[in-house]
Order: sequence, then C-alpha cells, then structure tokens
Amino acid sequence: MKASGVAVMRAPPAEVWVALADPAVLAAAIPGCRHLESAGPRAYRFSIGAGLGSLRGEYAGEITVSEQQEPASFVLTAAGAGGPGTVSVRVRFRLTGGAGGTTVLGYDAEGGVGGLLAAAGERVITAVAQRMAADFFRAVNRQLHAGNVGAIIRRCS
Amino acid sequence: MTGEELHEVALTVNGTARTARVPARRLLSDCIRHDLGLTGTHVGCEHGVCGACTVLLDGAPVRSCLLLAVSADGCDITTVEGLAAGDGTLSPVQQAFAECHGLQCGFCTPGFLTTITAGLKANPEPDDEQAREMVGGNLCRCTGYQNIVASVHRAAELTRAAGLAPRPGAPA
Amino acid sequence: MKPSPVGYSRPHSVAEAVQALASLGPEAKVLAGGQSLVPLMSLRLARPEHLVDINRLTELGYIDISGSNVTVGALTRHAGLLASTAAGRAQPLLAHALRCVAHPAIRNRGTTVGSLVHADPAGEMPAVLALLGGSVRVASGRGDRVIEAADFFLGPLESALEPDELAVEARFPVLAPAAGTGFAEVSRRRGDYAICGVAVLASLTDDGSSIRQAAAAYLSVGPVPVVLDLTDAVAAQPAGDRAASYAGVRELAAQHLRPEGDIHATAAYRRQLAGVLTERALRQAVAAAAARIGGGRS
Amino acid sequence: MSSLFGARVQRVEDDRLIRGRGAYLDDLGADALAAAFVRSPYAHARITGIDVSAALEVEGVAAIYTHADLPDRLGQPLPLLIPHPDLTHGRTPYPLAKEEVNHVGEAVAMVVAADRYLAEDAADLVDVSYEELPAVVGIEAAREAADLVHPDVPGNRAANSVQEHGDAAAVIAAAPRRLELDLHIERSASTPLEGRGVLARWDEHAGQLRLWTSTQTSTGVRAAVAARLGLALTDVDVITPDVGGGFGVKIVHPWPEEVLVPWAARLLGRPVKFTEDRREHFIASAHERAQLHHVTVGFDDDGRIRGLSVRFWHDNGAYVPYGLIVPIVTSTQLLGPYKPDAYRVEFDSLYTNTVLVTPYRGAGRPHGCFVMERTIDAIAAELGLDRTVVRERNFIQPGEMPYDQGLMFQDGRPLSYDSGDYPALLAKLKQLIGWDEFAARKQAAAAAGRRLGIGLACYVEGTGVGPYEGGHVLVETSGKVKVATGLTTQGQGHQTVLAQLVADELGVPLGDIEVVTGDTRRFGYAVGTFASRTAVMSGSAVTLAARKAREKALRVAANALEVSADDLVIEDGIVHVKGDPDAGMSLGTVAVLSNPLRYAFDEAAAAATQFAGGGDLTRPPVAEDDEPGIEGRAYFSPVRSTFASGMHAAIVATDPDTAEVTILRYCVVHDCGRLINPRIVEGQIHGGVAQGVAGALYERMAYDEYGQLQNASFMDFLMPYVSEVPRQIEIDHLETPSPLNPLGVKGAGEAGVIPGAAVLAAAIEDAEGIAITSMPISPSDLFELRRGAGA
Repeated sequence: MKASGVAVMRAPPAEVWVALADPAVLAAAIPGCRHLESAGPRAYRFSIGAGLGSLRGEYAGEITVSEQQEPASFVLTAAGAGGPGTVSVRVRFRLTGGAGGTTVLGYDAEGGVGGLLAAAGERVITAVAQRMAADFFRAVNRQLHAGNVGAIIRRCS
Repeated sequence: MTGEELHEVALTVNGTARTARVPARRLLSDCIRHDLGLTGTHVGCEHGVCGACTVLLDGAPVRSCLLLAVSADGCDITTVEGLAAGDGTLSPVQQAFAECHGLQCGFCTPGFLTTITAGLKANPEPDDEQAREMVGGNLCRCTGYQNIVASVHRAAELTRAAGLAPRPGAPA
Repeated sequence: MKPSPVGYSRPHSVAEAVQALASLGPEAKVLAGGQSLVPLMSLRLARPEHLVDINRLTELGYIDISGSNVTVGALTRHAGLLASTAAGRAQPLLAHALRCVAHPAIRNRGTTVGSLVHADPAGEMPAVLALLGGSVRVASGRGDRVIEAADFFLGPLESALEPDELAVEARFPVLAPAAGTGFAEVSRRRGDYAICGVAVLASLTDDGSSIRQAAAAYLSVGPVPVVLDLTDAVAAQPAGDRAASYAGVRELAAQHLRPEGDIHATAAYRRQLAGVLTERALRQAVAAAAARIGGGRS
Repeated sequence: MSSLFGARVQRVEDDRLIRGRGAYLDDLGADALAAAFVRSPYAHARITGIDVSAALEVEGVAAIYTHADLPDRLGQPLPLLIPHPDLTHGRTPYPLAKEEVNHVGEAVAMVVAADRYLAEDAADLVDVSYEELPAVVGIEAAREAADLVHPDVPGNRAANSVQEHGDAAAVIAAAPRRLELDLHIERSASTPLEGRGVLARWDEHAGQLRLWTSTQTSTGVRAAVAARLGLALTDVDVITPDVGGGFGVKIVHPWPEEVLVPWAARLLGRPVKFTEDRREHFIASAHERAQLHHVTVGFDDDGRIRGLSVRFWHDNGAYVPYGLIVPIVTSTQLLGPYKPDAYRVEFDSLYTNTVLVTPYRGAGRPHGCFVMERTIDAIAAELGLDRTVVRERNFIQPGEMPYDQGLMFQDGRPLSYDSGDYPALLAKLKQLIGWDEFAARKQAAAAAGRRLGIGLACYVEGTGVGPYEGGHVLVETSGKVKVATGLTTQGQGHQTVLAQLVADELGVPLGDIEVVTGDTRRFGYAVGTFASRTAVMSGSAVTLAARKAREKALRVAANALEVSADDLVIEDGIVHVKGDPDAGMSLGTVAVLSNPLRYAFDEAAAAATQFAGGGDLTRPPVAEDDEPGIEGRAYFSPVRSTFASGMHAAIVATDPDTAEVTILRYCVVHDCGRLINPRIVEGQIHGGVAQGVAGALYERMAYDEYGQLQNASFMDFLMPYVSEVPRQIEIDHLETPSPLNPLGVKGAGEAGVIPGAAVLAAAIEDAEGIAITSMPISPSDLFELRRGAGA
C-alpha cells in the first residue's frame, strides 16, 4: 500500500521541523491519539483510536524518527497493533521552503495492515490512511497557527 | 465477561411457527442452522458474497448471513427444507437440478434453489440472459454454472407444465 | 467470523430512535439494511457497542414523488426503489444506478439511504446524490436538518451525520424536461464494487439540437464522489449527431481526476476508464434527453 | 438388462442434497463445544509471550491451549507426508506455533468454548506479543535469500531437483534455431465453498475416538491421528460426511485442527468441533500455482523441437507437508503430447512467509501446460507457421504408444504414456472451433473495430495414480447390494458411477445398490481422492469385487438349482437359467442360502436353517475353502498411471478502450478412455474449465511485501460468478481405452482446468499482438501491457 501527497504548512521549514519533532504537537495532530510518550531518543510510544465510520479500532505501538537531515527530510516509522489487526507505515517527509514563509511538506507513505484489517480490502484501508494523513496535516497547521510553535521553540531551548 | 442479554425471536419457518432466544449478534444463518436445527441452509463466506445462505424472507431472497436474527423477528422465512411439497414431491426447481446435473458437491445448492424459486415466481419465462441474471449473485465452485442455467430453464418448463405458473398480474 | 457482543434496541418511531441514539452515545450504530454493517461486524472490523434497529419504522418505507424531488424514506430498500416505475420516470438515473448495486438479494434488504450514510466512495448511490445535487434530511433530539449532497460526504465511509442523528430521507431532484441521464461502470465481476463508474446528467437546448450543459459524478476515483462539470467540453456539440466527437470529455476527465491504484487496477487504468466511461455515459444521457424531447413533441 | 456403462445416468446422490438433507461437517455435532484459533497477524515473527488470562475470563470458555500445553507427540512438527531424496530441507509446521510464526494465519493458540461466538470473543483477548522478523514474500525475494524463512535452510531452498533425458544443452546448441522465454504463473487456491472442518467424539468407556472430518482421505487422517494421540488404528474411526468441495486442499493431512480437536475432545470429555471460516480458509489452509520459469528451446526450420531446457522456481510457502508433488508434476507433465529429442528440467522449491502450497486441481499441470504451449506458440510466431501445424509436427504418434518420456513421474514410476491419439484430438478441435475459418472472421471484426483472437492448448494428464484402492461388495438377504470403497468423495458423483459398474457386474437395478465412501468403519484400507484416480482405482476395485460376489452367487445358486453355474445369468436381481426366467431365485435368497444358519429370523432365513433339509450331510455346512455370505473384496493396484489427454481452444474479444476480455467461444476435446457416465464427465469438465478461466482472468493471491494477503475475502478474491464463465462450453470426446485397467478408463476430474491459462493467454496474444507471458491477466494488466507496447 502506497500513498503520496503534498501539504502546505503555514510556517517556514525550521518551525515545521521543530513542530514535527515535538510529542505535544504530534499528540495533538495524530488523529485519534489518546496517548503519546517518549520512548528513548526519537522514539515514542502511542495509543490511538483510529478508523472511519463503522470501521474503528484501538491501536498501541511505537513511532520512531530516523534519517534526519534537518530541516530538509526525515523518515517516520510507525508500527502498531490492535483488535482489528496490525498497522505498519513508513513515511518519508520532505520539507522545502514555499512562498510567503510557508513550507511545502511532501510525503511518501508506504505501509501495510495485517490481521483482520487486511481482509477489509485495500480499497478501504488506503482511503482511511489518506483521510488520516489529511487530518494530521490540517491539525499540525492549526498547531502552527495557534502560535504553539513559539511555545515549542521555547521549550526546546 | 458477563452473560449477554437474550432476545426472544419469533419466526414462521417453512410455514411453522418457531421461536428462539438469541443474543442480538446472532446471525440469522446461525439461528436457522444451530438454534432451529435447519442445517440445509449453508454458510460459505459470512460476508454476503457467495449466496449459499440465501433464504426467502417474506418471499424475497436475502443473505441470511447478512441479517441479525433479532432483526428478522416476526418474519416469514423459507429455507431449502421448505421447497418440496408436504408429501415430499420435489418442487420444479429441485427436480430440474436433479435432471440437469445442476449440482455436484451440493454445498451452494440450497442458495441457488431458494433464489431460483423466487426468481421464477417473479419471471416464469426467463430468456437465457434473465436466467443467468437470476443466479448471478450465487457462487458455485463445482459446476461452472452450465447445468445450473440449464436447470433454471428446465424448472420454468416443469412449472409451466404443472400449471404452477402464477396468472399474469397475480402477486409474485 | 462472528460479530462481537452488541446491545440492541428496536424503536417503533423516529422519536424513539433519535432518543435512543442520543442516550446511547457515539458507539451506537443505526441498523437499517445492514448489508454493509453486518459483514464488517462479522469480520470484527466494526464493533459497535449498540445497534438501533430501524427496521420497524415502517413509516420510513416511502417513495414520494412530488414536485421537484423523488424523496426516499430511510427504510426503502434498493429493490423497492428500483421497482418503482414512477420513481424511474421522474429520475431515470436512480434505476440505471440501482441495477449496478451488488446483486438482487443484497438490494432486497439494503436501503438506499443506508448506502448514502455508509458513504462508500465505491458506492453508486452517493455518486447519484452528488451529481443530482440532492440532499439528506436527518433527525435528532436537536431537531431536523437538511444536509446538501455537497456537504454530506466528508470522506471514505464518513458522512456528515452526527452520532446522535438519524438519516430519515434522501431527496433526489427529478429530471428536467430537456435533460437525460446515463450511467456506466466497469467492475471485475458483475455486481462487484466498480473499479470506476460514471453517472452523467446532460441537458439540451430547447429545440434539442445541441447540448446545453453536462456534468458527471464518479465513483471509486476519490475519497468521496467526484463531480465534474463537462459543459465546457460539450457545450454546443450537436446532440442528434451520432458521430459527434466527445473526445473533449475524455481529456477533461483525465485532467481533473486523480484516482489511486489498488490490487485490482492501476491509477492509469482507472483514469483511462474514467475517460471512456464518461463518454459512454454522456452518449446515453444525450440520447435519452433527445428522446424525451422527441417524445414530448410527438 | 442393458449395460449402464456409458449411460447418462441421473445421480443417486442428489435427492438428499436438493432437499437440504445433506450432512456436511458443520451440520453435525449440535452438542459439541466450538474451537476457534488465535492466528498470527504477522508473516514472520518470534513469539515473545502469550497471556491467556483475560481470555479465560470469558464466560463459556472451556479451555485455551498453546504449544506449551501439547504433550510430547503432539508437540512435534506435523509429518512430512511425501518424502523425496531431493527434498533435503523439508520443514513442516507445529500444530500450534512453538517459538516462531512463518505466515499470517499460522495457529498460535486454540480456544474451546460453548459456541463459536464466545470462542472468538476469547480468541480476541489472547494477548500474544511478537517480535516481527523480515518477511520473505515472492519467488524473487526467496531466491535472493537476503532474509531466510527458516534460519537453518540456506537460500530458502527446500529442494533442488533435476531430470534429463538426452543431452539437452548440446542438442539445443546444435539446433538451427533457438528461443528463450520467461513465463510466470501467480497464486490461486482450491477455495471449495465449504472450508475445512473436524468434529471429534471421545468414548471414555471404550477408549475410542470417532472423528468426522471434511477430508479427501479418511484413512490418511486416521493413521495420522492415531499416531499423534497414541491410539490403535482399531480405536479410531474416521468418517467423511458430505464434503462441500475439495479440489486438492483437503488431501493435506493431518491439518493442525485434525489432531488438536480430537486431543481436546479426549481431554475435556466433551465433543469438540472446528468449522473453518472463509477468512481462515484463505490464510490458514493452502494455496497453489506460483512459479517462475525460464525456457530455452532449440528447434529446426519446420518447428520440430530438438532440445528443451526448463529452469523453474516453485514457491512452496512456509512449509512443505506435501513434499515436491506440484513441481514434480510440472516438470514431467510439461511435455504434454510432444517428444523433444532431449529434455532437461531443473527446479528449486523455495520457502516464503506465505500460506503453504499443496496441490490444487491440476496440481502443477496448468503451469507446465502454460510453459510448453507458450513455447510452441513462440516457435510458430518465430517461423510464421500456423500454431496447429507446429503442434502436429511435434506430436507423439498413436503408433508410438506406449511412449516412454524417459523421466520419473510423481508416483516414482516411469513417465510412460499408455495410449492416446493426439492428431485425432487436434483434428476434432479444429473442426469444433472452426480454426481454419477464423482468420476471415477476425479480419471482418477488425474492419468493424473489434479485436478478436483465437488460441489453443494441448495437455496430457497422468491419472489414476497408485499405489492402490480397494472395494467391498456385499449382497444382503434383502437382495440389496452394499458397496464400500475407502477413498472419499467431494461431489464428483462417485456413488453413481461406482453403482453403475456394480449394477452391470451383478445384474441388479441401480436403485438396489448403496455405495459408501470414506468411512473407515466400512473399508479400512485406502489412499485417497486426488490425481483423478477414483474411476480408475476404486472403479476397477469394486468391479473386481463385484465379479467375486457374482461368482459366489452363481455357485451357490447352481447348487440350489442343481444346474451348472455356466448356465446361469443374473438379470434384474434374479439368478436364473439362461433363457428360462422361471427357473431361478432372487439374489436375496441366494444370500440366505450362502449363510448356513442355526436360527431363523424370518421366512427366508428358515430355508437356511439346519433342519430345512437339503445339502450334502457328508460335508461340512461351510467348506474349508469357503466362507458364508455373498460378498467380494478386491484391490486394484496398477503398474503405473494411465495418461488422459485433451485440447482446448477459445475465441476472445478484447475491448480496445477498457481492455476487458470476453470469451466468445470455448471448445474442449477430451480423451479419458472409456466414459462410464458422460453426463458426469462433462460436469467435471465444466467445473474445471470455470476454474481454468478463473485462474487465467480473475483469481490471484495479492500478497503485499509484508506477507499480508490483501484479498482474503470473496469480495476481493474474484471467484467467478455465472457472468464470468463462458456462456457455453462446447465438448467433444475421443475414447482411446487404457490397457492398464479392466475398465479401459482414465481420470477426468482435473482435465478441465489444465489448459485454461495457456489457451486464454494465446487467444489474448492473438487479439492484441502483444506477448502474454504472465498469468492471470486482468484488464488493468492488459491496459498496462498496451501502454508498454505503445499500443
């Protein structure tokens, strides 16, 4: 299963980079995220309630960030398991400066679902993934806009 | 986990009033097979694609694996066991399947028999296209469908011969 | 493959139903035909805590054709709507599309409104509602509201219904006098979800000589039904002329649609189908419109 | 009485089945506990922990078992059923995974509960922690072996096998012309409408087990279960109920469930039942077909094949319980009706982290046929010759029979064709489909903007594989005849066909004969139902058994009637003097007289009691060399397989816009020796053709790179409806009797499926002018091929 896309973030790459590295931002942005905690360097443990319409499930697992080339690109790997099955996804993010202090955030996601989920058919799963990606970027944008980024930068310094 | 709430379900099955106490999640197919003991209705996929579990709900073919028994409460159900006459005489559709070698392993057959029974009521004289359409939602792995389509035509013939065809305009 | 435990209530009025939904909260689901919900439950992909079975709300089993809409109650089965010659006359697209919805046994139980609420991007009826610019009336303890098709489909398997809301009816605008519809889809097996499907609505100039407007709605090419205005590509095309070239619409479809690939079809193949089927459905629509005008004259 | 051999007799099986009175596995055991399994969601992982505590809390749960609970014998890997010297690294699964899982769906824990709903509830709550390992998916990945499925199997290679006659390399090098092809067949599966299932009852007092299982071999299951549970064969009965289709997948045994369910039933002292659901059948039973082939062929300017060398790679999935049968069949049956001067075949059987691979109807032949027929079509294209001409020039001629291909077949015996007339078959096929008239039709269609194509494919199929089957025929005092054979039936009409044979031998009405299959209580020695062997093996065995019963009946009747047995005939159940129907007695009476009695239980029996008089008082009532009763038991064990053959042709239309393929005509000519029941043989061909079309145009197993099966449902695994199979399957027969069995018959069960992919690939290629080298092919695939070809 593969999905690619581009999202325009209303902040320069440096800020977006910091935002995407911040558990608080991720926790607020990952659709259905119930809980997200650090699990060592560039690793987080999460539990989310994900799904769409009739199709919902609770998942727990780990996110790791790798291949970081600040502020140009990084790879986010997530693997989780829950009642309906298993989910594993690997997303490469590419950050490039856009017009008016924005960031064009390109992503190439590659993932698979296992267990019962696989039986749901790729048609539905791909749709779910795209929906979640869209929600994720919208939320990150909201965070950036809500001025949380400033706060983030302060926390990081 | 504590016991589930049970619901009383009253059904008229093949003309006989039957009741069962089942949890809300009990599939109609399981209720018919296991609670009522009518195992002629078979389950081939439990996601509504194969049609083996097709029964007639108030006369219309439905997938019994896609209905909850509680939701069918009060309905009239015909299963394969209810197709032959009271004296055991095979229905035209059953007879046609035997004559035309319309079955091999026989597992999907009940779903075809119920579907065609209702189909011929609605359209007593199907042309080849309509005959194929009539069985178009049922899977069979054995026959390649050739003799099943032949059985539809033969059943229509037998029905006409027996004068069982409904008068034009009569309710299907 | 058996559903997980679930609570059950069977209201006997819309009031009871919305009350139940309000009190049960977001993990409750409405059970109408169940032809999409029950298999998901058997696969344990859907695990609602409670079902509100509306199959006793016979008051919602209506098809009402008055003025500008074919109005379909929440308990009207696909088969019932398909069998309604009056509905077929008022809006022929309903029958065209319904014939492609799964198989008869599914249509005997599945409800048209239910398939809209399920909001499967591969479903035929959401595309029809979107193309015709219909709407869905929903009820809740907070009162009724009408959701326009354009706002109804949020994403795959996600409609604009709030958890406490019950969709009570769908409204499909009737066909305008000088208009016609067409429907074409390609599926791997007859009755399967389409790899790509297109519904087209076209209207002709009053004298029927040429096309005034045309629009298409697509299934299985996006997260929600995609509506595309074809007018620019076909306006002023002679309607009667069989040889008329609709190559323009293929272009248009290819440009504007961004379908995804899956195990059944590559994205490129879907785009190809979108173009081909748009042209096929458009030809049907134009021919139908011309026939209506001809019929009207004679 | 006219012979029933060759008659289109109506099936005796059907009455029960069309009344809904069939008794399939899940129709039995209403009182049984239900089993459900916790199955791996990962294709390859190490099990780091299993916590069943929450699951045990579920109301109605009787027990939950993991590998740790299994006693010694049961804790061992399941048997490798068919060892082979080339199978150097055979691996089989544990009934419940021990430390590692090797495919999605592998059983990790078994839950037994009051019903299946509760069992699934508990299974959901069994908490298994896994450490995911890299999954090996697809033949290329297995071949590269960057990761290993089994750490102790280098190169993921279960086996490497070579067979050769003549020096293929040298002959190819010396040949005037040379071609190389890469050919690929994807995975499909048997997918019977009824999945697997097993029900066990343990009789504590008798210490005996009774097992019902949806299998293709009840004696095989009995032997395996007895061994694993430490029971005597005499304490295990295995009964095959009505079976909702098998097509190969149910010949594998014992499935984990077949040993775990009886074990649990004995432990719990309650009957236990497992009914496989559809999703389980996709991920926890077996698949077939996936192979990659590289062909090198040397031929002359006339299209005569000089040397043929085939190198192929077989995806055997995570384990190989059924050994190398599939690739061996491919490597031998690939030759079909042809006779290259030299042939070399080499294959690797490779492990992948996917569902295991075992025979599916056709069992390696569809791939072999695809490879050979695509090769011949390529030769024809290369030389600009008609495809039928190249085939004719390479056929083994009738005068050359028996023809030894110089290889070893799947039964470990010489690949030697017993009979067949391939030129005659091809002539019939060309006639049937109108081969010579097609060019004009194609041209006319092209003028109208339609693309038509025609293709054909030929095959030879080794059927009636040994080692043996047996039959028992008993005449009851009622005159009714009870027939038993050990192999099982899955809808092929065995009861009807075997009854036809016995009716002819014994001269009794069909209605007086009852045939029982697959019940170890009735017949304990058998092999199973596979390789299209029932008519040949059990057909011959029950015929020989019936002849013994007949001889005995004639002898007893001759004594009673005081005539010579040579003067007697049996007609309509009456033994009487030739030409004098009145001078005779019923077979029932003969049965009574054959059994000297002390006690009478009815009028007829009284005639056989000791004071009824008659008989020679100087001799014992039962002679030293004799036995009471009219019965016969016989076994048939042929020296080697018999080889059926056939040829299919199809005409297709391909949509220039949507790339959809429509089959306009599908023709079959078929030679399975003498036909016992043409109606049933045609039914077998219909079903086979439908599966051939399915494998060519619709069905595949879509694994992603993580080893997840993405289409594990009938929604996405595209088993054809009536709308996807040819409207009409036109059939013509040729009958070249087999000299290897008393009936002159050959197998017919698998034939229909074999040439499907080859025929349709050829027809699509002819319509499109694009080489088709990989099957199945979907409209999307064809569209992409067109784009690649710039079409």
